[in-house]
Amino acid sequence: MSDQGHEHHSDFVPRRFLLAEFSTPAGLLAGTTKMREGGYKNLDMHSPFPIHGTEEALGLKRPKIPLIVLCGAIAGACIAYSLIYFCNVFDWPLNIGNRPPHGPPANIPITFELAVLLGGGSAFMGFFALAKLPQPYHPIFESDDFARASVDAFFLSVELEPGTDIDRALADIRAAGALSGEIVEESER
Amino acid sequence: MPPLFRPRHNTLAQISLFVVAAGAAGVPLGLMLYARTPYARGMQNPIEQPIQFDHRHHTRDEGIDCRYCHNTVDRSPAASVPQTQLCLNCHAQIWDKSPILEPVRESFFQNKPIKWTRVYQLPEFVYFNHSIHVNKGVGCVSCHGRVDQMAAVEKATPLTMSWCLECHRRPEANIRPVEEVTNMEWQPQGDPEEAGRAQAAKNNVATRTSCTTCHR
Amino acid sequence: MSCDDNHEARTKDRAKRRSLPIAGQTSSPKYWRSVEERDRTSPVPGAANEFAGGTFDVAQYGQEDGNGGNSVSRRGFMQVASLSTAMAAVGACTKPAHKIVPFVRRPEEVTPGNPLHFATAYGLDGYASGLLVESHEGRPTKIEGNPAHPQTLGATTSFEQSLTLSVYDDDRAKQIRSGTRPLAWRTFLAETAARTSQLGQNGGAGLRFLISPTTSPFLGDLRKRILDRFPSAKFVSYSSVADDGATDGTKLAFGKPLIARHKVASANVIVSLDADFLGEGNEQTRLSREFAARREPSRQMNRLYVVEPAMTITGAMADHRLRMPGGDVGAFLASLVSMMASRGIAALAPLASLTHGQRHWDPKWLVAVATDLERNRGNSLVIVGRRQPAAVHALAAALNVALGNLGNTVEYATPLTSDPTAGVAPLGTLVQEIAGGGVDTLVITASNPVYGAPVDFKLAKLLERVPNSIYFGLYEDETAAACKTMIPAAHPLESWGDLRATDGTVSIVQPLIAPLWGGIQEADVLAAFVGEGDVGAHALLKKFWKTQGKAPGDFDGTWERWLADGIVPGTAAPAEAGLTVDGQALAQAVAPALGAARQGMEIAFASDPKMYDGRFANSVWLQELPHPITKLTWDNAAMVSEATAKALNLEDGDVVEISYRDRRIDAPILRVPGHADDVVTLPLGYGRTGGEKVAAGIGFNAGELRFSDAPWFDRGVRLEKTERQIKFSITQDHWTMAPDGRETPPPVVSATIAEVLNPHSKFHTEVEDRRPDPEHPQPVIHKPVDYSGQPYKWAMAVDLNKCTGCSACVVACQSENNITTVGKENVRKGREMQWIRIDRYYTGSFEDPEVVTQPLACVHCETAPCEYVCPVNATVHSDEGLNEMVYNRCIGTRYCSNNCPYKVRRFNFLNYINDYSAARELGMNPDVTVRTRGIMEKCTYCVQRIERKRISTRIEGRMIQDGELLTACQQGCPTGAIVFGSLNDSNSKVSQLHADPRRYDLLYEIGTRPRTVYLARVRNPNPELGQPEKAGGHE
Amino acid sequence: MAAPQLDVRDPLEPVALIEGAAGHTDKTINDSLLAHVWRGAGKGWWACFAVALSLLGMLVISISWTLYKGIGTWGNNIPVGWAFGIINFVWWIGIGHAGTLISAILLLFQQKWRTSINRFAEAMTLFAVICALLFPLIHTGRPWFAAYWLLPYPSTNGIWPQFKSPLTWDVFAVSTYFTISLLFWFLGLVPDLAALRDSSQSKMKRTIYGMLAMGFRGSGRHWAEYKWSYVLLAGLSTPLVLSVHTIVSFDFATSVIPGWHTTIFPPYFVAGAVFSGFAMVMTWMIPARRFLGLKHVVTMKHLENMNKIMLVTGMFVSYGYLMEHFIAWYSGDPYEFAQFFYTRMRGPMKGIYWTMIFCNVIVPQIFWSKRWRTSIPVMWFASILINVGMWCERYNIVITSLHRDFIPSKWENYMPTWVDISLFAGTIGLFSTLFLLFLKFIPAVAVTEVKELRHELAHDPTADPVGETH
Repeated sequence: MSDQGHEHHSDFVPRRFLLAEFSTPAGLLAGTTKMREGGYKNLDMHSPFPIHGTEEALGLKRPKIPLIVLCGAIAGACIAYSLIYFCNVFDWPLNIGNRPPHGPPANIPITFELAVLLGGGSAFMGFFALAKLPQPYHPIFESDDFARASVDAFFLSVELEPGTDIDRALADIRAAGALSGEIVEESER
Repeated sequence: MPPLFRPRHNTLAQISLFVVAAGAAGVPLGLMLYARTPYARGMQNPIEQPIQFDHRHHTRDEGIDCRYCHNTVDRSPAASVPQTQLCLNCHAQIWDKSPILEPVRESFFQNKPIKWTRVYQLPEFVYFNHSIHVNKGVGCVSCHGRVDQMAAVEKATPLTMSWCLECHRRPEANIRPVEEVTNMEWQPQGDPEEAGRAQAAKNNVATRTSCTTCHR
Repeated sequence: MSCDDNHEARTKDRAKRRSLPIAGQTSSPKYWRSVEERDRTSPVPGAANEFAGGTFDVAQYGQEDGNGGNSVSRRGFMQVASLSTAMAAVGACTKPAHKIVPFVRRPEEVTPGNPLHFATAYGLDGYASGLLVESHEGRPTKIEGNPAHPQTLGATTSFEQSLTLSVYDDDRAKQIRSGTRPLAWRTFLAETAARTSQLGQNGGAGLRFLISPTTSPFLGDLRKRILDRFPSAKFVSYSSVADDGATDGTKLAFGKPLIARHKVASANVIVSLDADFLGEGNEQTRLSREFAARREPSRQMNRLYVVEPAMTITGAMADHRLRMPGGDVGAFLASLVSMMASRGIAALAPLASLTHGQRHWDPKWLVAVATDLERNRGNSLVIVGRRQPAAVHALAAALNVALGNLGNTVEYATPLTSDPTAGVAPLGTLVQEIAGGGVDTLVITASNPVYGAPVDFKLAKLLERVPNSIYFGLYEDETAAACKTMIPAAHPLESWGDLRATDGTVSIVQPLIAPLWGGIQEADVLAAFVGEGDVGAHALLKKFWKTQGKAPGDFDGTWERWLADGIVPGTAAPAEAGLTVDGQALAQAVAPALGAARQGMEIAFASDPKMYDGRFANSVWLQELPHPITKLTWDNAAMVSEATAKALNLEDGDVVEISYRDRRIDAPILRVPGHADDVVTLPLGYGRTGGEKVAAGIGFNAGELRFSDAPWFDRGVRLEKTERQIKFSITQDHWTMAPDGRETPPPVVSATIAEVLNPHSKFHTEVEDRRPDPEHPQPVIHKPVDYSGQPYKWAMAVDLNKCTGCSACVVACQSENNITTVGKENVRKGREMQWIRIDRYYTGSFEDPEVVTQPLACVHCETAPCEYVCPVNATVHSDEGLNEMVYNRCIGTRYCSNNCPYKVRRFNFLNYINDYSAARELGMNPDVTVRTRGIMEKCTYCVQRIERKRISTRIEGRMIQDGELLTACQQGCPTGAIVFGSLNDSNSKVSQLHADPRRYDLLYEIGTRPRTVYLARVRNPNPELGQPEKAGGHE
Repeated sequence: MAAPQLDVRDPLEPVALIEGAAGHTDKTINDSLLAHVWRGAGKGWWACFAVALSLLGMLVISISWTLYKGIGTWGNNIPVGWAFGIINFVWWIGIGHAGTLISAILLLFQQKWRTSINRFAEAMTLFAVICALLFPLIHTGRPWFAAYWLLPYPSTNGIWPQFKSPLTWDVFAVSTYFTISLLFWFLGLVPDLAALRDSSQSKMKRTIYGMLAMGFRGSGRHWAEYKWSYVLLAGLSTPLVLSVHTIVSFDFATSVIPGWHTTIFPPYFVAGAVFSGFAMVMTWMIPARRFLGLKHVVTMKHLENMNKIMLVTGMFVSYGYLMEHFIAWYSGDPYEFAQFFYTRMRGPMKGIYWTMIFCNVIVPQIFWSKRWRTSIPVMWFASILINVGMWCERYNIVITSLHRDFIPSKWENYMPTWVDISLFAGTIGLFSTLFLLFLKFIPAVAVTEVKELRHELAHDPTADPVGETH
């Protein structure tokens, strides 16, 4: 993916992005696919809402979130049950109104709750971790138009490897159906 | 129009996230650790008394048994600080002019008790009973430390409930022959585990962890 | 003003005191557990008193006598001495200047942390109750009965239990004063000396003493010496609830004033005529024990008939109860007597004609009683209450004699009080003397006569005519206000003296603590008049007994044994022998007294089971104690029957104007089941206007309507409904076991003796369904924990057949366990704190109900519902099956209480102990944590006693024997209805009771497996009278 | 469970979930839905806010007084150990449930009509749970300990919480519920915060919203993970919401008290919760859509659907009542029988009982009629009545059951004090305050989701509804 933004090398080489607006989600999808087939790497789409077919257009792998959540939930359940067991059975079993120290039915609620808590927590954390957010600064914010990306505009961004032919890239993106195209450059600080 | 945030803000954001997370985890942890420090438990802190009474001198040098002064320790919940008269049993003859002992004489003749400072303070809802412990062979040293080496007595043990429970769950470690309870140097013969268990059986030790054993 | 307000008042003037800490969150104890701690806590006035007290007084009185304070006044000495006394108890060091001798049968060294027990005695109306007082480091903390004492037999009344509260009462009078001028004791002595020498010139003609009736030989001797010095001086005894009727009655019957000594133990049939012999009087504790002993369900079970106007404790125990106005009781007895006469009892023949006109009671009843008495000649007993006039007592005496009960169930003996009578008559003469201006110096040691005396005596006004009126009392009460000079009395637990039990046995009264507020002892006051005021009661007392020849040889040794035992052997007084009744004379004497009663509604006065005659009015324990019958707290009420209330269209709490003769007072109405119609009963002892902060403004003063010619009852009272309404603080709003008509199992099982003795009766199936059955155990999910491996398996059994509901256990528990009081408002809200709740249920008709009382505290369920709902393990089970409540762990969710089917848990909704005076804290039991706000509490089976005993026995290397460990309620109970012990000991009393055929478990059906079980109530009705009909309950 | 029933019809029906969709563009939707955030607070808002704040003041005062004096300042006693505190707790938690139900369960069932109300409902959940959370703590006798003794931390006294107690379960359930709802809500909010950031005018607003938006840039790679984590959170919230009120109901169901000790509580509590929750949404939504100009996205269709849900859940609740009474009779347990047929129906608190029956059993029946189901005033008053009824239900369960249980000698009546009442009023104040702030600073409707919905609704996905903007 496309951001080492916060790594500062002594000799700073700004990252450059090709940013192009498309008129419709459909157009954006088509354009993206075209560019990707045209051999461009590090593409990304920007839209005010999720668009069907994004994954295919960008050629993404299966999302990792579900697995993370599963692990979180299982961890939660295990922690809860073993905690209860440790406290009321192992460390200090007490005679609570003639009930046995280890009463599985009584442990269900908390086990379940903690599974949900850690599962949900990891779903949330997981997303921000994978998206590397919070990231208040990103080079494409340098573009003034980009503000509309969260309102009603559909952008395609391509991180250009050093030494890419800018004009050709611009030409390609117009060919891919973009309304406009511009180059944005990362600033040092 | 330049973007709202600059690259440095990314670092800032991440650092602040880390700080919050660390704080959330660290503060409770820190408190739990603090609660277990000798400082929080008021240990290792010699207490100054109205009279410079030196346990080293009386017990080690003179070899006076603890129970000569703390004479109710084996028949009452309270070990009891000796009454002034007891001091004068000896100090009517020895050091009877010593200025250090002036407060003792004053206390005796004016019938005013000497106000000693507490060293071992249990909360009022804890009902510790010296007599049963002494009679079952728990040595003074087990809770009070080497008083015979303290110029001014200090708290030697944390007195937390979990500390009490340790012994109430595994008493063998602290059981000795009843006649040795006041002996500061006593060590079990042979394997302490074995010896302890045997001794506990011999003293008919039956520790309890029911709440009302201590809380009423 | 409710007691809450008082509390505020009190907290204000104690602003400087540190506010009490949250239990468990402080390192500063509110009580001493040892000398060290005590030293740390003394800025506490009590402690200060004991330490600084002496020297302080020396200084003060030094000024007084101008000797610059180097001369130690007697009082100063007293307190210096008391200091060393306290030190003695504390440090086990110096010999106490005043000897305090440990009880012989409790050989315990004087040891800090270990309580001591001292024998002493207390006399409510002059006759001794032998007590054992538990003392922690010199502070009396708990009252028990002295088992060796013939009157208490080890039990107590709620009055006696409350002594450990009153001794620390901050409201007590603290300063000798003449008008507003503070006096030093020796100044008072000087002035008295001067005055007495004047008085001496005319033989003390103007010198009068108004004292409480007392049996004290020592005070009697002082009195003699005073009279020797002042031949024309006079002593008058007065008590507003005196037994004059009885003594006058015996005078009528036998020609000389005598007192009856009852022995219900040997009575098969008891006819109680307006006599609450289980609830009041000098014999109540012993009679309760004897009576209960005969309630064991067997053919020997006794039968109790009660005839009374208002429901009393005794009435509640009755097998048959007949309600009638107090004024008609005499007529009833007369009819009974004549019926007996008609059945050929020769001795009664002369009285046959007495039979009385009106007969509004069921004739069957009379016949039944007569037959029963006849059947049980020699083993029957007729008891008449103190409220009845002489004539009735005389007839009863005649009847007892005629039935041959004399010597078996009752005997008569010379009164032991220095004056045979202490009622209206003697006071009347004194009043006339005062009115005549003949009294110069009046010394009042009687308890608050200005409040208690009949209104027509106008005592308060009269006292203005006495140039030198001296009141000796515990409080700045009504009488103190009316007298010139006030001398703060030392509390019974602060005094030396002696008293005699009803059988004459002498007990030495010894102080448990030096007077906290510098009170003076009665002996010292009297001694002042023979110029020995500064000798000291202790010295005088010993001197007196030295001369009594009871201790040949080593007097000091014997003296100490007396103190230790609590009784002086060989002092019992024999009963009168060969008593006969002259029927003719008697008939003439009593006939007029039994003349037709006047018409109109009856006004009746009754001594209160909580306030007595008002002298306990400042005890928060007793104020908040639910009335044994009405369950009313913090109030008294004009009690009427349902019918009467209906007729006057009155509801509970309606304030009525009661007008009688020329006087009227306002009082709230309370309907009481079983109350006689056309009678309004007014309990005495309330509406106090003295300086006592707690008592102030509680209830109304019935004494306002009490005239010298009708001290107990009279006809012709009128009730006018007013607009006002008051809300009572009643702890039990409902009367029956199914107030709304639901069909749930009754909490109390009761049956007749016939049903119990018949193994096939439905009674047996009923109780069997309500207790574990080894053959068919209750279905359980979890295997019951096995406690048989434990050294003990604590359990309790309560015999409902013995419980009279007297409530001594409630106060005993309160005293033992530092249970707080909450005040009127909070009781009304339902937040009372007493761990023991004595549930009172009525069955049968409202007019003639049967009453059952059921003491209910935590029953220590084995499958305790309270435990599994506590989120923090604050209430759990002990290894021996106690349901433990860990105060310091409790966060106060109150879930445990919600889930307690018995509702026996109590919660500190507010920080009630904030309001404690510093002194009251001295009376706390140091073995029990003082609970602060937000903590749940409940009966612990007196676990502090269990653990003490366990430790001492384990040190001795033995097991706790059955019966050597008593819970506070068990020890206080006069009837022995409560039994506690270990079920692992199959021979223990409690094990046997758990196996008793009458045993049943409360709420057995919900499977809580309680450790406290109940034994069904049994009645012994007369078959000839049949069963009172079981009508539906009343709400 | 409620959702499946309503799943049956709606998708088949032509739905006007956005009125005049054709006339709208992403831009207009964006602006119209954010408008109320930019618009300065009007008089109406300030008026409401003032009222809310004063109620909040009462809350602060009564809580301080309670902490200073103790629980004795409440009307509680023995036997009524729990009263207003727990009633309010259960009531608020119940109200919270509608939010989760709408946002999570309807999402899983692909109920498109949810989009316009879910943000609103989720906010309500959060604030309701905050109000609820107050009570378990302050109703304890010693809150300063309750605050941490309930947690399993290694203390120096070596003692742990008691995990068999439903109260301990509550601690975990309610805190989990709050946390998850908060995360779920915030996650849904992030794209809108980005939109706010990008359409705000002042630097300060941009900075604040920018920080909250965390630099979200609508990246396709992000959306890919985002959708999953959002759906999974929804998937977890669904059983969570059911479990929470189940566990709350265990506080009563696991006890021995007649009227508490019953197995029907979990389902009937959950149904009741949704019932009251939707009523509360309704009570707030009706004025909100009017005064915030949301009528075009919160249409009659939405309101009608919610009324249907109230009808269904109302029937659930009524069934619950029916079963309670039937079992009380059928089980032959005399205490149970007495509880329902004497104490509740005829006891001193029968007024509350019959109010409950009226509001919860009779009132919802009006929604059988299409006319009333679609009449704004009718449904608004009905929703308020239902809120009242559900509060009365909890009064019946908590207080009426306690005040007369097994042994008649310790029956007591209950009388609330001013503290009790101002605590309840105060939480309403707290709720309103938070809600008004929410309406002021955060889009009341999930803008992003509405935009997405608009595109999905466009019949031909290839067509270009916004073409003419260029």
